[in-house]
Amino acid sequence: MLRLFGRRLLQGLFSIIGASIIIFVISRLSGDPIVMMLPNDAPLSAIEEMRRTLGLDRPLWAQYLIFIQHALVGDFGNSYRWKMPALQLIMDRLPATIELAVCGLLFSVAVAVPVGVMSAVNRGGWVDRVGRVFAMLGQAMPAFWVGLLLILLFAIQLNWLPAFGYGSASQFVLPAISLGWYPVAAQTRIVRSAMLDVLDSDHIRLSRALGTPERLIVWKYALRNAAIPLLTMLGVYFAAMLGGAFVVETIFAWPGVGRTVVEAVFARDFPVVQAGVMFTSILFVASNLLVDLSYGLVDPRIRDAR
Amino acid sequence: MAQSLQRIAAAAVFSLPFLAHAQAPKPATGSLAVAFGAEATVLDPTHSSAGVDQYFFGQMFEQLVRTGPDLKRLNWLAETWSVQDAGGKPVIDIHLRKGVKFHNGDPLTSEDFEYAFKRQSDKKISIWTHLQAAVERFEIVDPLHFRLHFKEGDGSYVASDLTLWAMPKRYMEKVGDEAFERAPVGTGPWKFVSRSVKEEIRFEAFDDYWNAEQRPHVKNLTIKVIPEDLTRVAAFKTGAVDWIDAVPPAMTEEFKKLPGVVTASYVAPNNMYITMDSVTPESKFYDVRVRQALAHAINVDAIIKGVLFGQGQRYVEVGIGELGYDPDLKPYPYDPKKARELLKAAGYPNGFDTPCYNLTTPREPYQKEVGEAYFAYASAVGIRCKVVGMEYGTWISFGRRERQGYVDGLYSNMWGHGLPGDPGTPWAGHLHSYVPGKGWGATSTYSDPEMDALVEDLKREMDIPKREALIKKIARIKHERVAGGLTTYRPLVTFAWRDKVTFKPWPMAFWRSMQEIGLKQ
Amino acid sequence: MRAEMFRGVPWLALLVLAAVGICAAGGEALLPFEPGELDLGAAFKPPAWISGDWASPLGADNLGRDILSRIMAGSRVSVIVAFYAILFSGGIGAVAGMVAGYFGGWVDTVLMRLIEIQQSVPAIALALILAAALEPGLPTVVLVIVLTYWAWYARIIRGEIMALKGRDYIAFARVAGVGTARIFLRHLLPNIFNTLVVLATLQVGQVILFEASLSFLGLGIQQPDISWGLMLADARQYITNAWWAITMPGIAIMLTCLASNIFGDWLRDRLDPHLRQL
Amino acid sequence: MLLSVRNLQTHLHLRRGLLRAVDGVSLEVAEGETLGLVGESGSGKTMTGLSLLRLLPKGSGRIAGGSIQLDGQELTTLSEAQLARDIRGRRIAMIMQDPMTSLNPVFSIGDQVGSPLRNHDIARGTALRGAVVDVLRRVRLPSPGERLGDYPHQFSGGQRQRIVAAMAIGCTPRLLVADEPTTALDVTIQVQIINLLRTIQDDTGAGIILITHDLGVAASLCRRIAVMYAGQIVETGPVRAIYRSPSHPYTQALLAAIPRLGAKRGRLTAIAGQPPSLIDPPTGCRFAARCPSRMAKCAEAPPVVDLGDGHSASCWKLAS
Repeated sequence: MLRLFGRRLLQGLFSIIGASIIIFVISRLSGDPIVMMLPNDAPLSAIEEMRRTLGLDRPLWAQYLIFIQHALVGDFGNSYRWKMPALQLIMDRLPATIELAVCGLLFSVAVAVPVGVMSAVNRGGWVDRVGRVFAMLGQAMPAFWVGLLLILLFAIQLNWLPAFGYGSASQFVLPAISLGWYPVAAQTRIVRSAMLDVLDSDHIRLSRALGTPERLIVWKYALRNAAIPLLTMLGVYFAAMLGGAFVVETIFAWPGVGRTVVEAVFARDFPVVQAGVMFTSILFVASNLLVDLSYGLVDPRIRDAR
Repeated sequence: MAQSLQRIAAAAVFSLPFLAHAQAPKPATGSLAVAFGAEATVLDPTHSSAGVDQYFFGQMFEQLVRTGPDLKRLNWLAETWSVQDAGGKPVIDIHLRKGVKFHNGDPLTSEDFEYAFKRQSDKKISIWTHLQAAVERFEIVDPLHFRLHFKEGDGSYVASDLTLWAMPKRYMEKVGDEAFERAPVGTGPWKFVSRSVKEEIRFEAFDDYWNAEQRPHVKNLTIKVIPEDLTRVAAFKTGAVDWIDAVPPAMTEEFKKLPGVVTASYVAPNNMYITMDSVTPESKFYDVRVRQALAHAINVDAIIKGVLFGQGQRYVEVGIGELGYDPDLKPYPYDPKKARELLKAAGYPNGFDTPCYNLTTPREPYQKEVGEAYFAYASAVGIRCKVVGMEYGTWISFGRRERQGYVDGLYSNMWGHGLPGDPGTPWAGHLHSYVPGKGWGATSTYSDPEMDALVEDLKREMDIPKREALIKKIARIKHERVAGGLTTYRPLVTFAWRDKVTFKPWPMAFWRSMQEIGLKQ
Repeated sequence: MRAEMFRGVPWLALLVLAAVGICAAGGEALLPFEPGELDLGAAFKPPAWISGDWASPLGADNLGRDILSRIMAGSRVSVIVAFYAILFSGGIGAVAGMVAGYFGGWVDTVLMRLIEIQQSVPAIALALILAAALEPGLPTVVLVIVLTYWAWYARIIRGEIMALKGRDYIAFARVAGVGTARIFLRHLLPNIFNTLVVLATLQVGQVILFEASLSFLGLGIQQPDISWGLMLADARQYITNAWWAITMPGIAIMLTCLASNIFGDWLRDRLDPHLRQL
Repeated sequence: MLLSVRNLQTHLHLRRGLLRAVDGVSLEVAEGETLGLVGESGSGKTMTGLSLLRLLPKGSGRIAGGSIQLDGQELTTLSEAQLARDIRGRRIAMIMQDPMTSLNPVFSIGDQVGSPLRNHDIARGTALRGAVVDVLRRVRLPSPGERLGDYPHQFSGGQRQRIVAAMAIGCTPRLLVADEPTTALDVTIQVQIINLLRTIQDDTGAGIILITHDLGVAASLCRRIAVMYAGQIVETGPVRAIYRSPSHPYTQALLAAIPRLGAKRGRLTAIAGQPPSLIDPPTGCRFAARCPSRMAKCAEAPPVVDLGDGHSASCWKLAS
């Protein structure tokens, strides 16, 4: 387990370094990075200073080393617009984004697991049918559109739920649905097919033969097995949630990284864009690592592997 | 509405000097939440890089003079001020108001303004140092009296409310710039409490505020930041906030009908115009007749009504209320026939194709759609537009001469300013010829020595009535030659609040100043 | 046999996809109105069944432009984006996956690392940074999707190839001295073709949604190009005035995505059942 | 009689048609007795075992006729809930073929062995642990107390089959249905498991139905054997009788296929031909197509011929 963890950690580090190269290369794509990194009305002094700190007179690999050297100590430069370190700006906003992504993921899992299980147990039943339509719709609608329609219905028309804000539980509802609806279909499919496999397995047949109540068979003995394939994909879905958060945050006035970075793109506030993208990548890698580790919780075979 | 505002403002002008300590104001109570569609980035006015920054710092910081709700200039932190002549060079002589305190209790003195002046002249701190370039020397006469010595005349200094912000020197030197950004201290009616970027800023009414008459009547104010229109509207309708800015134009009619809701619309000081290259001889728009044809081709009134839901105000060169506004200057009438004739006279009987660049990032409501409408009208008379969309980042480079040469075709543009406004500075940027490195014509598409001379005169002129006359003169010539672009409209911004709220819009922060807001008793 | 092959074909889904295809291919000729044509007098004309007329069955937007015409014109952008994005991401992914799976060793290691790196940069973040570096627009949208999805293809194709490689006839072909190129073209490609078709079909919906998201953020398709995502993004300003302006393109997106997903699911069950976890 | 099955009919409703998996099976098991149910795969022996507990494929499987009586109680008319509560795991328990897949990989063996005890209210709460340890001790699992928290993958194949056995005997069932309990195991382990089943029977006095394709295994454990072919029992009788004088041609063929000591193990498919489809079975003797001593009469259903001493077979050859 420890060795596995070590290997994964190393792989993760490797990925992050790779990501930093991608980010760096793209940021140099358009020729003079100064044009891109500073707003048009930037004072001359700022341009000169940036030229110096970026080492633009040196070869590309040396520039990358400078970039990574700064990045390692958390120095992505100061946000031109916000007059504060880009890193701080991003870190302050990271928790809100993570919370939103987690809530979105929770919503999707909370829908996908029961629907997947029920549709595997009673194929063609009403839960199966309604659940599948619900899941397919989520996969066919842009998250921001869903968000707007939800606000129109639940905030403006019915006044049941708040349309914006960050803090109380009710404020999470609409953003979490907008964000978490999309992966429901895929997750349902995973749970459903895993459940079908498991329900057809010898140990479930044995459980049944020994008189275990159906309720326990489905929701305890089968589900824990069927959860493993879903769990292995959660890292990917969490990443998708982070991506989706960039869009949903704008709609719901969510104080997260996504909105900050999107606005920074338009304002050509490149330190913020770099730091934001870098941290999303790190978060992504970290979440995958966490998921890898969590298999062990559900699957004892992994716990003892190697 | 306008009448009542005027009356109140007039009263304020006369009564202010006596009111400062006349009576102890009742401490405000209660809480109020409002929502803005856009967010300021920095809280220190010296760091400001965009007008939107005023939304927050404009509630906490104050200037020497200020524009009142009726768009008349009021002496604010300056009890009196005057432009004097000292051996051929102008001097602005300022007496500070007595008894003004910063939020931390420090009294306001001349040193604070000297400190502000130094920071506003420091290239490392401010991007607006050119505004101080004409000031030669800051002279402190006594703690409440100082003088600004100018190298040469600088009309924009006067036009932009004497530019200086009252900054607490002692406090700032103690805590440093970074800490100040996180806990700013000014003289304004609102005291900073806390801020969460992309979420909200919290203020508390400043009990020791010097102006007992015009001040908030609620203790706590929270400004939420909700950029998405529908979400902001939902926040208001669900009662999460009691005041919102920028009601979407498409919803203003609906809002006016809502029971228990008050709305008010004001001109946003952003002047929309269409630019075209009139410098390069090869440009189709080098010929004044083609520019006039364009002016006749576009039905701005129909666009305001149809696209903007009436939430726009047509203007010709100088907007209503702005210095030098000339009611006699009329826009080119919508006349497609005349437009075609002018094109024919210019040698384009069959019209011509041209690229037309449209800003797709909505800096103002429905700007993209307005652009599409402009270009559709132009195409109809023969100025056949091949529309190219541009997001903000591309667009802003587009207008900068030092980054990009003259661009063929049409593109939509705008200039913003404080209220009531003075066209001197914008004209120096887009009407005067481009002079590399001198600051003239940074976004210019026009070149004319006669116009250059007039704009330079205006730049130096500090006497208000003389400025006004000069502006009117330039505006007429500019209009006739369709020089420096075709002016079209200024957007209206609509505010809505529940009738339990009392709110009088002050033009600071583009009418979002919370100078006089409160809850009905 | 024929009947067996077509059993359970989701005809409705195919019909929707065909309609989208025809709108995209038919171009200007099919459009009732010129999609950019302004008619301020007809602004917010409601759909025919409410109080509009059958000239503009789905109503008009804020500038009086016919929504049906714009949806039809927008289908072209959706199809073009989907076509190029799928062509390149599928092509690159398939080649990379085949090469890695077939040769194994360091080639495979390098590719797997590349895939991991690729997948550690979320698509939207990549889009943001590319939009900051390049100009947003159709080519950038395609580029972002290709950069994001090639790894998806590569990973799956690689697995398929590794399984295939163990089969006798491939091993035999190698021993018999059949050239590598020939093995790729004659033996490997036909075997992964089904998988490629399934992946490509399932990608259509994702591409359309991604384009919509980018356009919403202002980083996607730029005016005067018309895309469904852009229509949604624009129409949200009038959501309370003219619900149809935002609903109609949304429904177009929804139907197309549903159709391609349903069709993709069907294809998968038919052609490549072991891909069901996708 | 502990178990008495009369004319059992089990049908599977498949898309291709109605499959008569068990077609008129009758058998009896006495207390403490072991019955071997022998046949090749597809003969319906496993389906017979599953029919006893009505564990038929959901939706398609159905008991269409006959009766199953346990201690005189009719099982075919019981509700699903009654079956689960009183019969499955309580009075009839099952041991499945593959110990590697019969245990749930993600639950500890303590949980799994305890599950039938909990569900049938044999032991709960704090007593449960003691009961589980006790059962595991009875199946001779080494140091059971320390291994309750371990997971199936931490045990060897033989140990897992012991654990499966422990799950089955926890509630001291009256009847054990052991479906190929040794097939997946090594020879030495097979012997251990066979010995274990014997011990269990001695301890509890339970009846056992041993389902196997391996006549050798059946011979070593059973007193009586029933041979199944194509959904029907073709011959039944005491082990000795069947081995000494197999009467049905199919049984004879089976015995001929048993490998001699030292020879390579062969499967029962050594008999030429395929068993008939059970969707549309032949009307007469079902073995006829493959039978070396086929005659014209075989086109009609053969009679059950009593050969004395509880030995009987269905074959026209014997009737004449």
